[in-house]
Amino acid sequence: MALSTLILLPVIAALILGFLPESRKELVRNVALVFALMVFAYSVGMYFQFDPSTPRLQFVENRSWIDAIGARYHLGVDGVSIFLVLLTTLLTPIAILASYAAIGERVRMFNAMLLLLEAGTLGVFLAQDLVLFYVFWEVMLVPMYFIIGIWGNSERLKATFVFVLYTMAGSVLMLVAIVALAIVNAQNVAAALSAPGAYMGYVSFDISSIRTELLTGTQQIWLFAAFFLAFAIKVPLFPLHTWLPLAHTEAPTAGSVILAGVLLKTGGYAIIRFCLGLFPEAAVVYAPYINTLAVVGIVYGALVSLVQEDLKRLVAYSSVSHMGFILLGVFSFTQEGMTGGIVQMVNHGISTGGLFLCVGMLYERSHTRKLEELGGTATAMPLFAGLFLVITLSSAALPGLNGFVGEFLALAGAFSNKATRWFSVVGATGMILAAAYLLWMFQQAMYTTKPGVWVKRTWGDLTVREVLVLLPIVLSAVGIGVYPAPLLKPIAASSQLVLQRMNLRPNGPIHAIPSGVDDLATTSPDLPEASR
Amino acid sequence: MIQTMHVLWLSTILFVIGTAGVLIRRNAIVMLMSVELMLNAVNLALIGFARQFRDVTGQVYVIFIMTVAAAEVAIGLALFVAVFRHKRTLDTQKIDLLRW
Amino acid sequence: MTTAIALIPFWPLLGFLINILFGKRLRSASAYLAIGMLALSFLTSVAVFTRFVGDPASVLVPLFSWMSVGALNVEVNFLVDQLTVVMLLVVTGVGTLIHVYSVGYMHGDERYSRFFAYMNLFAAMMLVLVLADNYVVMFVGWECVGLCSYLLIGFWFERPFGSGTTNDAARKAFIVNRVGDFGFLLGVFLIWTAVGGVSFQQTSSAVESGYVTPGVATIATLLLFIGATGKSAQIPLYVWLPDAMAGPTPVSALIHAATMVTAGVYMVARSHFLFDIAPFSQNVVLWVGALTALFAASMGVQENDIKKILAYSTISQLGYMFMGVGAGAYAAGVFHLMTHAFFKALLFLGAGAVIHALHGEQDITRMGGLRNRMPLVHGTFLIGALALAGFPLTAGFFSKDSVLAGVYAHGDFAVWCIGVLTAGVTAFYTFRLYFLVFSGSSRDEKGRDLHAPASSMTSILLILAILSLVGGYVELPFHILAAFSAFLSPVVGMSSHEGIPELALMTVVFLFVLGGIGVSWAWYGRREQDATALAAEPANPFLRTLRRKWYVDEIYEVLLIRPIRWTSRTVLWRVIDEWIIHGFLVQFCGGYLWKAIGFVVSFSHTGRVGSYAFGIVVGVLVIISLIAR
Amino acid sequence: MSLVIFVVFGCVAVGCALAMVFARNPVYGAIALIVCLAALAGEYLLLDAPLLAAFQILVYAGAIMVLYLFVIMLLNVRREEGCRWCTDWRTYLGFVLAGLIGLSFLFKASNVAHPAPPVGFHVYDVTGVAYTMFTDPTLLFIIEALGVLLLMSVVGAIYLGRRFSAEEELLMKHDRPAGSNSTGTAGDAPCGESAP
Repeated sequence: MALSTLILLPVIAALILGFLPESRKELVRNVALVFALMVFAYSVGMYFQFDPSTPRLQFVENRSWIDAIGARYHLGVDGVSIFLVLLTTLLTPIAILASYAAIGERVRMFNAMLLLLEAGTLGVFLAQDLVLFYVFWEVMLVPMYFIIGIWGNSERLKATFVFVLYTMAGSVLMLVAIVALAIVNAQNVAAALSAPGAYMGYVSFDISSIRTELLTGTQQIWLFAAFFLAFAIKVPLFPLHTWLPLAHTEAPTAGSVILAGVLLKTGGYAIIRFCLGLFPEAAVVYAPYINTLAVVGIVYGALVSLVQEDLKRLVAYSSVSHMGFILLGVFSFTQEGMTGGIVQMVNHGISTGGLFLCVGMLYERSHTRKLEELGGTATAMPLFAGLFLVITLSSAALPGLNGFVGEFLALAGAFSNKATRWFSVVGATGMILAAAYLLWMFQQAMYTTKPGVWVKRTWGDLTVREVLVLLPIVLSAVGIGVYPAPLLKPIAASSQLVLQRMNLRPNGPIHAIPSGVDDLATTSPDLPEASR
Repeated sequence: MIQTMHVLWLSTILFVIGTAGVLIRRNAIVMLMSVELMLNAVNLALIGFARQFRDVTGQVYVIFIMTVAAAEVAIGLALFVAVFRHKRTLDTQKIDLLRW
Repeated sequence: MTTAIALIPFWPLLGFLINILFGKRLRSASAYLAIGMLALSFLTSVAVFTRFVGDPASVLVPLFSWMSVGALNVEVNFLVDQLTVVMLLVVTGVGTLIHVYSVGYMHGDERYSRFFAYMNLFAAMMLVLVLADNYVVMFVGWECVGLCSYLLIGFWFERPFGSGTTNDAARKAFIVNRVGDFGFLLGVFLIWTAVGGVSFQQTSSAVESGYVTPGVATIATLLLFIGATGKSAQIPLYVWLPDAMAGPTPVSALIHAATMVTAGVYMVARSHFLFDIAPFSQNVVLWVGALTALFAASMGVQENDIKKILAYSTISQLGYMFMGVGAGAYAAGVFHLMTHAFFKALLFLGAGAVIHALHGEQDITRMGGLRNRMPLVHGTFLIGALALAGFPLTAGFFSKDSVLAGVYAHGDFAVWCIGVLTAGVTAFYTFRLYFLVFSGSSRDEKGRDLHAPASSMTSILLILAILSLVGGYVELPFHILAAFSAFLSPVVGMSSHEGIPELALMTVVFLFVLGGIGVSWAWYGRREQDATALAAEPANPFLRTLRRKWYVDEIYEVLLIRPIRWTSRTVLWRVIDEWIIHGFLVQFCGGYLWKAIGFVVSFSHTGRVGSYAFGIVVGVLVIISLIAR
Repeated sequence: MSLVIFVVFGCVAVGCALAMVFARNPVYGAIALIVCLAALAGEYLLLDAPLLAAFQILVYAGAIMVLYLFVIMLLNVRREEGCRWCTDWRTYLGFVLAGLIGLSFLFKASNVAHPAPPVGFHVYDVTGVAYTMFTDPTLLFIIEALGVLLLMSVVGAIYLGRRFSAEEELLMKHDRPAGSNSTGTAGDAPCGESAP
């Protein structure tokens, strides 16, 4: 029940917000914040119950849901997802707190949307059933659509249009693939049980009931492609990224924070969970191409960031660059690389979320995001400058801050695999460019506008609320950077399991043949040695 | 002795005439009447099969079809009246309110 | 002992935290806090040193496991051996002195406590760098000192510098360093994949057991050396160091002369086991060091900014150090590192006193005649200049001689010749600087009203002057004394100088140094100079090229920066991103094309019942034809 | 004997159907359809469905066709297209398509062997039909659904037939394409295009 509670709590909070009077904005904000903090506290409590030594799913809830099509209500959390869950629950109260001043209209709906978004994202990270996953995947889209579409900037309609179009294009393909996978799997299982005709009884969407080893190479290739496209759009991988700058520039601060911090991670997470977990052979086939695109994305995103004039757009393109490290690490198929990729997901959420928060705070004072119009802020806002610098450096992967841990592990993993060594070399140039564009951004935003001309601003430094917004980000950046062991241990264990399963390809017939769908579903994939 | 095939021949001829009426006539009311003719052709076939199989269900379905036809006529004619009221025509080539 | 070692970098880190959080309230106490913290580290280092006098065994201080994933296990451990101790003493000792000097120099600055916080952070990170027992933790210090360098170069971020602000210089420093770090990082990866670990001990034992092939070692060392060229300002990545002079002078003295820039030399000496089996890399180090030494010295000849001259001399002297370590004379390289820390810190701080006295004037064409008006600064600066020029019996003489002897013993006569030539050029430009600043009479109004240096500043100059004089007497030629190399021998081994004509070599070097000083005196010291003539662009094309620093910055700008920016902006962003991907693929193919298709197809949607009826009938026919087989 | 009657009634039905399709005046068309439906009622009698024959006369020929005539006269629709035999391509295409449909039906029907119907009349009276209708649960459900359908059609017809408010009229005028406005203003316009 723990995971259901985690997902339901924000939904209940959103419902409660609906009953509050719209006129009492402070009350609405506070209630939303309190609930978001409750969710965070709950997830932290869950983390302390979490056993980091086992790579298996924990807090599993597995009950029947739509029996007619074999979809189950199956939730669970493991090392891959636990920190993404924590990241989500951490960033949501921060986003709510950050929009206290920025959002003045339809406060109730805005906060409700953020909470629903949290619920959807948590569902994506926890779902262990394809249909359930798809439902949450789409649920996630709707609040984001409204957040950009209602509270966004001037070109918000175009941004929402492009955002929804991109995402839907991928997810529709994924839906087809989900159905195809379930049926193909059922046919395979039925054939393995020498009952090829009556396969409909074996249709199941539960991930654990997908017999990966029975899928043929061609099936894997096609299904992988369909799944991967949906996730690559979300990540976003290089040629599919153009929705991101648009959505980020138009979204309100809180929207950008959640979008960059959490929503992009769903793509990376799903690639690990589904593309690698279900289609390992296809993943190996596709890996060179994906790595190429990832590396191109790293360099390309960095180079394009280098010349951006819009602060938010710059950070958005930097996301393209940073997310490339994730895919590079994951598709290096080494434990270090995959762990690095997952850690990088968490780190990117923290650092880029923090960058967007800083940009938002700057925007609230300056009402511009143009770098050439900014500057001269550091003397007026020394505290802000300091925190902003830490977050910037964390994004630039300075050792001792969180960004380094992820990028180092991802690159090291990619380097240690001979097949991806050169990708790692090229990808490492992204770290040079990251320093270039991030420091340029920081200088333009915080120091001086034009060479030799010193503009003194009179903006007030951070308020207590804003400090409270940034402090968790900065503290976690330093904390993860200095002592990442608590993260690394469960993540490393789970990524090892992912890789083990990828290599585990028995060629013989299925041994303990289950007698039906339910038996298949309860055959835990967490016990590959026992069940296969 | 009337064979089922005879009934089907007649039914088909009537159906063809009805279809042709729907396709070639431009007057909406005549088109609707052609549809009635097609329905009747189907009714005829149903009755023929009911007779062949000694199953009264076919006849029951004919009653249903008649009911549907009555409802269809009521709505269809009301629509024509409404359309005529502000288009002053029932020429289907002239009425393109459905376009875009 | 282990706790004390673990606390060495902790004290300045604590000082940083207190100063950055509560600096505004501490006011002037922040400086004393910072000094106290670093002094504590210095005293600890001295204690560690005394332990090593008797017991040569190295000490490993395990702290905690940092990153442990699969085959990669990065422990944060501190390794203290003789090499570390030397670096510890240099960093904390010179660092403390410069901290004390800064009290007077930075007095009254708007961000006084911030300065000391950054300085302390730098010291902490430099200590992490030298204490690290593996390449990854070393990389942490390596990058973080770069960060501190960035922060301190751009400390007066509102001040203009060159064609931009100090912040441009700071950014340049960080990015150029990052280019080097790129190589360092890849080198670490390669070592990890080859060795299976990243610690120095694992690597050296892997090398000893023949587990690392020379080919891998060559590539790894070359990659590491790319990092060293960035951090230690060697060709081709030296360009940031002259610009780094935008920072406050104590920063230049501490970071850009005495400690941080020598990290590359330290790293090469630390990785000597890898370089030893990669002769090609050693030659690369040797030649890059030699060429950098000469090249940078040549640029110092026509420079007019007092700090930039010293910056070029730093690059040049770093080149000497790399010559030493490249020739396998690690002890000589580190020896030069140490003496250089003394005399270059002295020169920078002396220059700082001059700049301070002249209200921020840095152009030597507008100085002059300070000999009598600032006698103490003049005296100490002269000692520093002599040491830099390698005048006999100063610290610089012994160490430079030791390096050149090592190079000669290694058999690289050409490199030795470059080194000797560079010694002459060094003597020339050092004394050009000296004569223009101190001899003659003042060439500018500002010189009339001097701002006397605080006694804290002058006392530091005195201490450093003494160190520059006596610091070299730990290692004397002709096998008289080899205390320094003997001390380091457990780490880097001994290099023998047997069978080389030491006296003859020394004499040649001395003649070149004397020649350099003499030419300098003939051109600049003998008679009164004209400020405008000095500042004017030289007519001689060679000298003009030197004045323009061989146009290297311009070449980098044209060949690298502009193409990258142009490609990024025009090709990648505008064309590929906005036109091709977003414009063509998304908006055209995804949007307009489908809209157009929809528009065309919508004409079948006539809105007339008749055409729909046709459609229905055709559809029925199709269905029937499918069913009715 | 019954076959002869069947053919006679069939000829009447087909003839009237053709007359309905080709009549220029919708009133004549409607009357032809009434006769056609009545002939079909006769066929139903021959095919053991007297109840349906009665319904055919009562509901179709009686109620529905009266409704048609009523509307035709209400709208004063007299004639439509200018040509009797339009040499329009869509006319020919309509015939071709309709013929194809018929052919495909016959093709399908003749492919199946139809067993001979049982000899002699087996008249299903009201009881027989009603028994089946009200005992089979599926059919019962359909009856319920049809009840709702009829109700909805009544509501719809009333709604469509009511007098529009001024605002709605304005709205409709606004929506109306400019072209049809000029041609459709004549008070006593015939249905369809006026004769050339």
